Amino acid sequence: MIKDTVRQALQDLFPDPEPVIEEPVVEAAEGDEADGDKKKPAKKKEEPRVNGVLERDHAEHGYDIDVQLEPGELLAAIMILDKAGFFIEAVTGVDWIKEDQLEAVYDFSRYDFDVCRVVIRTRTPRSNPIIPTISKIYPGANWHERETHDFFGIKFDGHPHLIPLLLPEDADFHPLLKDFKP
Amino acid sequence: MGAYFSEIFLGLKSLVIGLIITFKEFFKPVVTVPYPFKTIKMSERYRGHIELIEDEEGNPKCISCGACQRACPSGSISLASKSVEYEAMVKGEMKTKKKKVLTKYNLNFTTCSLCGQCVENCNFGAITFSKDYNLASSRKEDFHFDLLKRLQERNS
Amino acid sequence: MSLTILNAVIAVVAAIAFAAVNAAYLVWAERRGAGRIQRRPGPNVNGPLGLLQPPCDGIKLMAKQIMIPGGADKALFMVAPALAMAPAIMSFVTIPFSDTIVAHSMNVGVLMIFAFASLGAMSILLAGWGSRNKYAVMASVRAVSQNISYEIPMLITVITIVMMTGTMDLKELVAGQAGGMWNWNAVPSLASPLMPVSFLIFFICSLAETNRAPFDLGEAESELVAGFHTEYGSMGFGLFFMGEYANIVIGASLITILFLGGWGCPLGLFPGVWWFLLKIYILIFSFIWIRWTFPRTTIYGLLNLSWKILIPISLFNLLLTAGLLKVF
Amino acid sequence: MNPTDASGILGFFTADGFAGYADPLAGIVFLIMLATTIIGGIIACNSERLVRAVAGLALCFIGVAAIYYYLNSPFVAMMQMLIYVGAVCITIAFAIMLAAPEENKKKGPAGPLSGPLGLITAGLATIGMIGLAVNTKFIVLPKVNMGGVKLIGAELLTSYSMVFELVSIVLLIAIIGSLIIARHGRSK
Amino acid sequence: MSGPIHIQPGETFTLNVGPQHPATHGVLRVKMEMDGEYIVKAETVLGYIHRMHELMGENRTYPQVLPNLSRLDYLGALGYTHAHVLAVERAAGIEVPERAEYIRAITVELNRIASHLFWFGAFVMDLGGFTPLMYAIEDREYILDMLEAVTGSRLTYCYYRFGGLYNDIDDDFIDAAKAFIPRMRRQLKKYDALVTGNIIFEKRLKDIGPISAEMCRKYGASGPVARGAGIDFDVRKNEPYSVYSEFDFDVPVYHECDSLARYMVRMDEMEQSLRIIEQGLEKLPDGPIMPKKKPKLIKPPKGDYYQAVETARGSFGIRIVSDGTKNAYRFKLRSPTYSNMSLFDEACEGMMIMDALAMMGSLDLVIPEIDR
Amino acid sequence: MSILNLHNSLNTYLILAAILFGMGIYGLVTRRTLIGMLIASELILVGSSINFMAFNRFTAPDPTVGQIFTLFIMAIAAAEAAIGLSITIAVYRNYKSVDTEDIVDLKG
Repeated sequence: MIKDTVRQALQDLFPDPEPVIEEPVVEAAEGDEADGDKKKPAKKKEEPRVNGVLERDHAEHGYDIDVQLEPGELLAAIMILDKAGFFIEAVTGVDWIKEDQLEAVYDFSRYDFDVCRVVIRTRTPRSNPIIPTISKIYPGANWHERETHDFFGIKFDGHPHLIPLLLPEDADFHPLLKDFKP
Repeated sequence: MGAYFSEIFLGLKSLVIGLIITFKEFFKPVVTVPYPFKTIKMSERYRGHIELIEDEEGNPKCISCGACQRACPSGSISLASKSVEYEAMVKGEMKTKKKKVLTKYNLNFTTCSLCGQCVENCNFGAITFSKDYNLASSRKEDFHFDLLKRLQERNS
Repeated sequence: MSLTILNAVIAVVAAIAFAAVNAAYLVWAERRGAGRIQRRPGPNVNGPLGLLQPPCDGIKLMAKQIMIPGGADKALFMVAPALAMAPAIMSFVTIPFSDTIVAHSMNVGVLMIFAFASLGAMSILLAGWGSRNKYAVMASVRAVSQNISYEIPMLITVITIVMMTGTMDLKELVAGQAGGMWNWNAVPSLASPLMPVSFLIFFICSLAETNRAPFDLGEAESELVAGFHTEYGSMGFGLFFMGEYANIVIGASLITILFLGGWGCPLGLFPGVWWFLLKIYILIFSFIWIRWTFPRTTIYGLLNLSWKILIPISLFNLLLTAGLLKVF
Repeated sequence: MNPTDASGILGFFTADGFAGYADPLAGIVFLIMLATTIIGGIIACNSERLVRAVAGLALCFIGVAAIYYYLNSPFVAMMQMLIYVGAVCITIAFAIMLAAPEENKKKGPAGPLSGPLGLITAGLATIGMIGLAVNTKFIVLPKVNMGGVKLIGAELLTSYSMVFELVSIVLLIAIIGSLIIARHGRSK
Repeated sequence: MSGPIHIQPGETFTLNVGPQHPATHGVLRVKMEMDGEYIVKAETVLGYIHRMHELMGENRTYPQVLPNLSRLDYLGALGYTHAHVLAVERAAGIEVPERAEYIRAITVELNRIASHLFWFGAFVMDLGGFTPLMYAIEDREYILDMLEAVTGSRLTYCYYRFGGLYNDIDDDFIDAAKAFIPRMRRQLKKYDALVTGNIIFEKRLKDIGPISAEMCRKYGASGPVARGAGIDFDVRKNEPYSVYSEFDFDVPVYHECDSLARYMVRMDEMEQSLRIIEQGLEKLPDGPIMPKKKPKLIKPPKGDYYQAVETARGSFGIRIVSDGTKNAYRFKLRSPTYSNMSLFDEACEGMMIMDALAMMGSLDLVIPEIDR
Repeated sequence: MSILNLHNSLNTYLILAAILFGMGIYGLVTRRTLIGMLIASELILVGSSINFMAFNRFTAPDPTVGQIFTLFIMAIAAAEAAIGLSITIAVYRNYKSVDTEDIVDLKG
């Protein structure tokens, strides 16, 4: 199974050999509904996820392997996926404003019948978001990174042509940031 | 050399086949409908812009709960109401009750995306789709429909 | 003396009128024909069967403002449409519609038509260059290289015919084919068994020379917007348009004269101008039919067709005919 | 022109037009064509923009073709149109498009003979030749060109067959040579 | 006819194909550095109809986003709304009745045929043949009429709901669909004779616009573009969703990597879609079209959900990052044409402009979907 | 002689030929680009052709020799134009200019 080999290879990137246990999603969905907008002070403060490899249930989440790593390790992880014959689905970002972090999310999949969707996340501080570009390995990431730069302002270090793609040429705003005011 | 001539021959043949097909089509009847002169019947479920439904007395069924307004993705619906007091028989005695009466129901059709969420979210069956598709104007204001007025016009 | 002037005026006016009416109503016919092929009615609102559509279009074109793009070469921009229309009308002067209906018959009539056709290439080039538009320049270069490379097989085919009949006079060419369709040049004879192929080559070449689909690279609308007349509006465009349709009529007339016996009846009875008109309109219909059936060729596909297929075959036909003429 | 050629009910260039007496229409058209030729020539050698010069050249050639027609040589006239307008002018226009994008890059005299000096030189040459032409007595012979094409063909393939072949070879070499020169540098 | 050409500096010029150009199907702009008819370098400029659907997805509740998805791709709208409902159903854990799934599959496949038909016509029109477009539109009208009778709109459908459908199909629809299948097969034969067999058409596409499998992988191309490059990849088969595992259909794969291969893939796909519709109509179970128990407010639990579907243009994915509220925290749309188009810049280098535009047509672009 | 009868006089043609020839000379010395010179030389050729044709019409003992010579001139002119075009392009390739002043070094 490609899933296991890729997981193992990605696991090797982390010095800590023991796998991160998937933290169960806080079962607050039903409870919340009853209480409406009332805040629950009892809920423990959410910690950002620890870097590491997670195996996810495909039926529940739609992907199989979920990796979070430091921006510095990104290229190594992408190289592993490139060697394993993955194709790039998309690159996008998520603005975690509460944690003051921007997350870049890379989706990879395979043309094979051996389904394995890999999600790679990397986080960078909101004040100075810099992530190395992967467009040297996957030229298709060129547009995706430009789009992410448009929407989130994440700077992709080494990108050959980081100018607005979908937004106007002179756009200096990043609409998908949570503190964006049109 | 053989390939050269066979390519010419096969190419010509394929062209002739194409010509025969279009020639046959030449004598088939026209399938288009000359629109302004002839129109086709819209299907049963065609979703035009929304219309208010009236009750037996000719008043709008709408109780102005605002569910449609909240459900609308584009904020196209705006409604207003005033509460009136009326007397009704409840458990054998007359009581004054309050009820909301619709005073304004505007649809901004320029932003409406005809998704049907309003009709679906209406718990009282007070709005429906019209079969009106003949909408064209060069002015924006023509698409700010006052549905209450339309209802009254329909009734009169 | 004044009669000659009158005659000349009549001839020129008749040629212009014939060209203009044909151009206008061929547009209508093309749109109707395309409509039928595509299962739609085509223009049918103005007048019965939409017959008033061409005058309406003409009035609209004339009423429009003449726009000259900035940076364009004004003189060339204005001259080019006239240069496209004028030779087309001039060519009508020498075409014999019947034994007697001909403005000016001359002994090198075939050559004259080709000479004026070569002016058309010049007008396309000037229009493209004059309008200072990259699409127009590219299209004009394409159209001209196409015109030049299709003139060669066309002229070789004409030489074959001239060799067989021994004249370049259009009237004598027709007279040589009198007496029924078995005498036509398109029908293979002992001296020239490949004549149907020649006919096909000439037909293809006249499609290409008139810039008609599938050879309409000069105005390839999906690549070069509108080709060499991208920047033209109003009557400038109208003249190009009319020139194109006038060229179609000339091409059809030339095919009729060279291959289909001109004004002769297929059975050799009652020759007359009606046969000539019938033949050219059938040919024009096939032009329209072909246009609305096929996709466009590429520029290299087009040049390959000319240089690798049409020219060798027409040259072979020329040599074969020359040899067989010597034998028989 | 051969009188038998000029039939047809609308024939306006009657054979009389070339027979010697003044047909006003022929005269008027001749003057127009003369003007066309000269105006075309002036545009061709004076225009700043080379494309206009080529357009002027084409105009000039059309006029010259008409003049050949007046000289009872319709065949040569048509060849003039076909070759000069249809081929030479278009070739030159292509050369402009391919090689001279900046037309008005530099201004000023091109050489020692440019400007008024060039005008004087050319004017002197012209005046000299005109003088020569006007002052010479030419013996007009009765055997004149009647515009037949067959005669030209026969002569070309008999008396001048050697020249004909040589011209063919020159053309062939020109085509091959120009292909080689122009193709150099592009591998497609 | 593409190949290496030697360009001398200063001999190129810039050609602006678009934003208003007949071949760009809407509002796309390609800045081309040209050497005569050859393209030296191309740069695609996007965003002329960018509408920020992702931000709208964050600001609206899940049901309110429903109409947005059909605006992404006006030709194959149902496939996109299908992706959205599947994603939200996966996130919120909503069960879908089987009948609804079957109807979804049937309507999506009908919509796929409609989309391919329109592409077929527009593609041939890109190549200069106008008539096939009219024939294709005529056939497409049948599909649109059928879908209009069911969904209420002709182009931008808003038909699927979380957990089911807006309307049930009726017997008229089933009859019309059953009558449509043999008719469409006849028409496909006609198209083959009129267009596919045509020598001009073949010459224009054969060996034009090569896109190799490796290039597809590097750019993330999917759908017919990838299948034309010999990649056997179809989300319906590789990662079956909905009820596609119940159907017996083939994935057409061509190994020529050229524009003709991509054309053939789409033409064969129409045939396969007809097969799916046929089977779907046969197997169509009775039952409700909406689940009995459906949450009033859709609030998926916190987490990250991804759903990919095979639309007419390729693999379309939706990522929903939920924070447990009724709005999505992040709503990412992975559009297939965006990836397919991104390889155009590299692929068209050294091609002639007419070949490049033919190749652009073979990518099946729908610009609103690229710009989102 | 009437102005309308000019076309029957030999001198008209000779003067026209001289004018065209003079224009050609003028163009040749004033033009600074290769293409301009090519155009001017075509004018010179045409001027001489007119002379041949005029003499052929009015004075030649053989009614075809002038026409045939003109035809040869046309053929040569076509060849010249083709060669001129290719040389111009070759020069432009190497010098990025067709200005005669820029083309001064011998090595191509």
